[in-house]
Amino acid sequence: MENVYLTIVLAPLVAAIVAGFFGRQIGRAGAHWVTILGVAVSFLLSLVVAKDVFIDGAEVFNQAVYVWAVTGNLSMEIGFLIDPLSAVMMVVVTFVSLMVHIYTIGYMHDDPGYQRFFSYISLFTFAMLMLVMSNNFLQLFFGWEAVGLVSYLLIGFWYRKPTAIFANMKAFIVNRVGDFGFLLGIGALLYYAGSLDYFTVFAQAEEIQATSVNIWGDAQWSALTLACILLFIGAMGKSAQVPLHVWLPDSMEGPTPISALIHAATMVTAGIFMVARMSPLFEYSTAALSFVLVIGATTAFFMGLLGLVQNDIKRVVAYSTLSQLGYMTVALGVSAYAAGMFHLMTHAFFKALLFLGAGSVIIGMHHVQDMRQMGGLRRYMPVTYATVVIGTLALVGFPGLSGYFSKDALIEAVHAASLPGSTYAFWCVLLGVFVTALYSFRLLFMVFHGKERFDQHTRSHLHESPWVVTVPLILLAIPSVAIGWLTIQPLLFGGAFQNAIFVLPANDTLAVVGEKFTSPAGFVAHGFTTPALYLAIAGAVTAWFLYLKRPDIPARLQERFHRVHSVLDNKYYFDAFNEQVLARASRFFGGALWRGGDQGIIDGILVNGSARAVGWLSGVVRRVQTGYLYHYAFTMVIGLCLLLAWLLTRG
Amino acid sequence: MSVTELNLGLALPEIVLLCATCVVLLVDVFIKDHQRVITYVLSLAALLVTALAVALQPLGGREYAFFGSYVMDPAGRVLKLFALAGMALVFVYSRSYLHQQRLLGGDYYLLALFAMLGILVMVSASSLLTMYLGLELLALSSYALVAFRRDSASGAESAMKYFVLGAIASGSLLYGVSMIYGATGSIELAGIAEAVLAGEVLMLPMAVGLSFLLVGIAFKFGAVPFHMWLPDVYQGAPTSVTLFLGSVAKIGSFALVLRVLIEGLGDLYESWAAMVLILAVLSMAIGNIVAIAQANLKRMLAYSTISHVGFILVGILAGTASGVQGAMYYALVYMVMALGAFGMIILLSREGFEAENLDDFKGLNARSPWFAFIMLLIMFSMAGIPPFVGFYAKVAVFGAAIEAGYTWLAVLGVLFSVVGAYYYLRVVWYMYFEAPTGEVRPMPSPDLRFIVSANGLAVLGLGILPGPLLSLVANVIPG
Amino acid sequence: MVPVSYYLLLAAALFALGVTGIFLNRKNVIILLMCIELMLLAVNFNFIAFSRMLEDLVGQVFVFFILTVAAAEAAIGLAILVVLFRSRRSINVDDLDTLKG
Amino acid sequence: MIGHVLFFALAAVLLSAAIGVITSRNPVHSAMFLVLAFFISAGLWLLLEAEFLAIVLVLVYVGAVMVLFLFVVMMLDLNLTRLREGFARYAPLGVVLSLVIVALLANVFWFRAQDTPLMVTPELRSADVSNTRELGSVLYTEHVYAFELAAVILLVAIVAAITLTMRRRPGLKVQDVAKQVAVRREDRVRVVKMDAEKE
Repeated sequence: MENVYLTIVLAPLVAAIVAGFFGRQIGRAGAHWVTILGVAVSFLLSLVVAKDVFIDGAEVFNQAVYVWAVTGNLSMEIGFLIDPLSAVMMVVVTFVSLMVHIYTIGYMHDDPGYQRFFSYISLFTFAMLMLVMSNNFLQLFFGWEAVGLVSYLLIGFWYRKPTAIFANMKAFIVNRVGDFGFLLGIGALLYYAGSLDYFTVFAQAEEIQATSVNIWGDAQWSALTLACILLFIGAMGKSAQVPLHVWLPDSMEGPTPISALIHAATMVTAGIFMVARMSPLFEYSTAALSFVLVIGATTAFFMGLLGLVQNDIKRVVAYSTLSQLGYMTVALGVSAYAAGMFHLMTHAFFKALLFLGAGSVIIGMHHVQDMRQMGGLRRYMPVTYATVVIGTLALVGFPGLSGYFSKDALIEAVHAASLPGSTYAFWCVLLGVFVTALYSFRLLFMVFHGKERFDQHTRSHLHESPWVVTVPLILLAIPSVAIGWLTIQPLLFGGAFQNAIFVLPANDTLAVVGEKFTSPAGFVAHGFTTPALYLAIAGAVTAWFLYLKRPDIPARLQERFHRVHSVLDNKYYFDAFNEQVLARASRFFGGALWRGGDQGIIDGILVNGSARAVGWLSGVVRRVQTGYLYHYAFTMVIGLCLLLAWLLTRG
Repeated sequence: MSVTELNLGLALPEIVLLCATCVVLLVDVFIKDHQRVITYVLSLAALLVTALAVALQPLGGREYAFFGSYVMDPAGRVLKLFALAGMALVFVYSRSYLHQQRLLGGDYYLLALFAMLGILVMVSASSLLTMYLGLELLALSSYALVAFRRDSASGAESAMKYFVLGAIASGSLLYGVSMIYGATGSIELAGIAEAVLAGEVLMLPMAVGLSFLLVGIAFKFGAVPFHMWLPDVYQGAPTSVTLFLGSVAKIGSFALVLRVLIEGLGDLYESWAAMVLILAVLSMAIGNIVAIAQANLKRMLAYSTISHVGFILVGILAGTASGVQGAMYYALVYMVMALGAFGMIILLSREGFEAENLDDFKGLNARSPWFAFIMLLIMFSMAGIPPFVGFYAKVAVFGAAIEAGYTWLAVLGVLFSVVGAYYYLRVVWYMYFEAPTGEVRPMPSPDLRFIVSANGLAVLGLGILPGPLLSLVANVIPG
Repeated sequence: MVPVSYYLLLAAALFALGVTGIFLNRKNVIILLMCIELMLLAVNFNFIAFSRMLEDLVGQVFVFFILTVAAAEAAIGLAILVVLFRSRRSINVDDLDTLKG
Repeated sequence: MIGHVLFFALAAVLLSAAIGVITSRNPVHSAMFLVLAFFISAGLWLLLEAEFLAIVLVLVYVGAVMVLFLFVVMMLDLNLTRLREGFARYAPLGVVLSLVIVALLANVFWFRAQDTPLMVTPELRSADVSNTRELGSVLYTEHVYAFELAAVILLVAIVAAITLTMRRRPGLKVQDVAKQVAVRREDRVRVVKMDAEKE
């Protein structure tokens, strides 16, 4: 099997290299054929692997395929760990990636950077596969950074568009903050466990738990808690959890296929995957789990609220993604890792579907993204409409569709949990259901129903998107409908993940849920007795009332509750805080102390507040370098004096 | 005493290089400006022959020559080979630049060969006297090289600064050496180490000596607060000279630290570690922070050098074998990266125009995607992003620091490398996301094109396969 | 005869005077070079005194080489000074500030 | 006793000369003070029985290096008034730093050195020991490597000095001795035949 695994990883890489370096020679068609072929090969082989793992019950494969470097007793290697967890991720990643590849043919049809784009997304697929198939922290970090890099390149794909540049800089900087934590977490584990290999580290989890570290003052922390929280900070960056979420909505400046592939289905779930993978560590740290839970719950509810006031179609879906990522994180927090992964999988399908559907609308509307200029599109784009309806129903948890199973199981699990913060989390996810339904149907109604709010010129060009766009939509709609019904039993209650995910018996919330579980149909029936379903219906009805029946009400509400609205419209002032407080404070000092320096360059480049502070510092410190020889000499002499005095007075 | 006692064969590389340099000197006197290519070829040949002399020496442990003032060991051999190869690259990079800038004399090659000899001497020095002489040979040649463009006011200015500060540093270094001599009774590194081990040392004069010595070492290395000369000199010197100072010359500085601090005074670790710590932290901080505000690429790279010096010092500071290995690995890797970075400036320079400002890199991707890509590789590597070789260098030194109990220092180092990533990525940004200022496509000569590409790919290749170089370094620095 | 430390103190004073000179003469590069010569002279005193103390000739040999190198250094320094003067018509340190920041 | 007197006398002159070097506003005066300092140092080195170095100091330093300094000072057309400005601005800082250095070193060499070999007064050596012979016997044997390196450094100094200062200005009038020697009468003298003028 080793060769199969290698092929899965390398096929997209080869395709990316061919399309990237020889794009001019092979032409546009050549570029999409070679990359689609590469990803298709990966997808088919991933299916083979999944069959092997789930149906034939193959042993867990955990082996280094290449030893990179050995320093001391630390070995750095490339290795694969193939177990149910990675098998699920491989199928999801390659499938969504394949769909996005096909879709891109239509979406990027007129773009001059066609080959480059295909090269990037194939490269991304490669990096993501490296990440999920890794059996050690080094390779994990590698994949982590590589997907970040490609994401950064792709957000700024239209590099002549200033907003895109701003967005990719923001994504880059915010992710650096997360990566810093992640790297420190890996460093801490390396320090305490002395190895980069997953299983070597996992085996020492309890020992590390017993070690305590002095952070500051007399506060004693468990080393494991510290490491887990640091790792999770990395996940917060990648998976866009509050407060490191600010980059994800802005990343919608990138082309839509990217939003579907990277910023909804795959890369942003890397954090979720990573925590699930690290379950043997997180399990031993209640504090870390609580931290995860609270962050996730906050993201799930409050980011959903933001989706209500957005008018850009992609941003609504983006905030929905944030909220759903919050749900997954909540599942991790209550030790229902399997539920988190399950939701990750279903979400990947229906959210990719929604994004690509939004993209299809954008193609039809000639790159207008404002929902206030849409309406009644269902007549013009029937296929898109039908598939988006499926996606929406799946998202809000319509009984029997994929999202229903994953979300309901998740909410039940939270209900069963007794961790500090779990009550808060339960209310967040429950109310979140209402919010989800509200913004989802708001989108559906504003775009596809009601009055047509676009002009005559647009109407004349409006038609259904080409088959390369609609076929992926249809192909994604199928799992959105069916995957939940088919897989809930084995994945959540059948123990398919038992080799990969470790849960302490005391924490096993899913087992509580599982006691009542009989069959998928029974689960659906049970759903009618829980509040979640009625909240979703209430949300849908509210949306219908507000946006179809009485479209004048939202505006009046907005006027009436303008404070609330402006809080939401400004995204809780996160961006404003970053820009106004951090940036302005340093700008104030900078203006006073360092006028006429390299402001042009610094302003143009360093957009983030903390960066501005560093920039300001830089400008001040460079002043020390006056250019006068004697000042240089003075510095040396003073340095000499200090060294001498210090060394002699020390004894 | 007979000639055989000198063990002359051991010093063959230095002897060969000196003879070859004299040949170049004599030939250069008799040729016309348009025949300077002869000097160039002869200089390359001199390096090649010297490298052969190094490579062909019998592999052995530590061997001494000239009554203990010259040492040859595996680490020295690796350093010499790298320095010679780096110098050859410097010559290839410089040829077209010198031609473009109408610097036609052969003096560049001559002085650089003398500097090279200084580096070899430093690498093989086993007494403070030979170390000092090698150092001065390198320094004096460097002063002259910085000033050698006679019509350039900034060149003369930077040479003057370099000279005056360098002379002060030499004075300080010598003061330290004199104290160490007085405290231990020996100027041979082995003798000093022996005296320290036996405890037959006057401790106070030794402390004074260490302070003064460290000032000198820190200056040559360019560590804060003895770094002030570095940005001015890098900016003011002709780019081909900056190329040399920024890359190959650092091997000499590293040899100075290795021989004096580690081999000679290793047992006084307790005394110098704290001072090196301060230098390391300050260098990482000042280097990375001030680099952000620079608009001139040479100057930015100068500050970047300072920060890399800080990282190298972190390895030295660890005091362990793996720390020294990490530092040496870093120094070698840094040389390769710096060659590439300054080489790109040379590559973009045209007749009467130095591409030394960041603005000159704007939109390079549109003008020349391949070279933009090479520059991207180098910048990513300098920023320490995996899988480039710079990443492993940082891992090596920080790993050693953590092992030695300096976890907070490693964290600080990572923090500063994050700060540093800004300005490296800014270059990438300029190349890929800014509109080009001019439509001029760089048209380098084929040899330059080849060398730049090879250099950039080496940064990637050494990163993808870091094993061989890491194990080479681990083998030559005994644990 | 006097103890060795007298010479060391004398040398320390000379070295300090050289340093002071750098602070005093911020303008004239030539005097700066002379201050450096003073510092080297102090070093030579140290070596010779220690050589005497240790009854060891190596210190004197070192001085011999310092004298040689210092002569070479002075030659190159003055050559750079001449180049500087030719391009700037000045050796005022205050004029050397085009490179900074 | 006589050693003490000589030492203190010479040291006092040496320090005064050094102060003269750094406080003179005319570079020529500074150079002359430096020459004095070197002479005095040579005397002190004689006290330390380093006769050879004392001679070399005078020959090399005073004879060559200082002459070079004076040569350059006088060759360059310096504007002395400007060079004297701002003399005292950093003087306090410099004095304080120097005092700190001296204090620290005095602490080491004096107050905390009382029982160390630093306070030992070296014995006078017998008159038939030749310092020059001793030095000569190690310089070309034990230290031959350093000696050769020093030679290379001098070579570099020559090359560098020539590189930096020699320039061929266009239109510069130069002598070519070979051409001057090889000149023929016909090149310089033209015999013109003309008729005698008549009045």
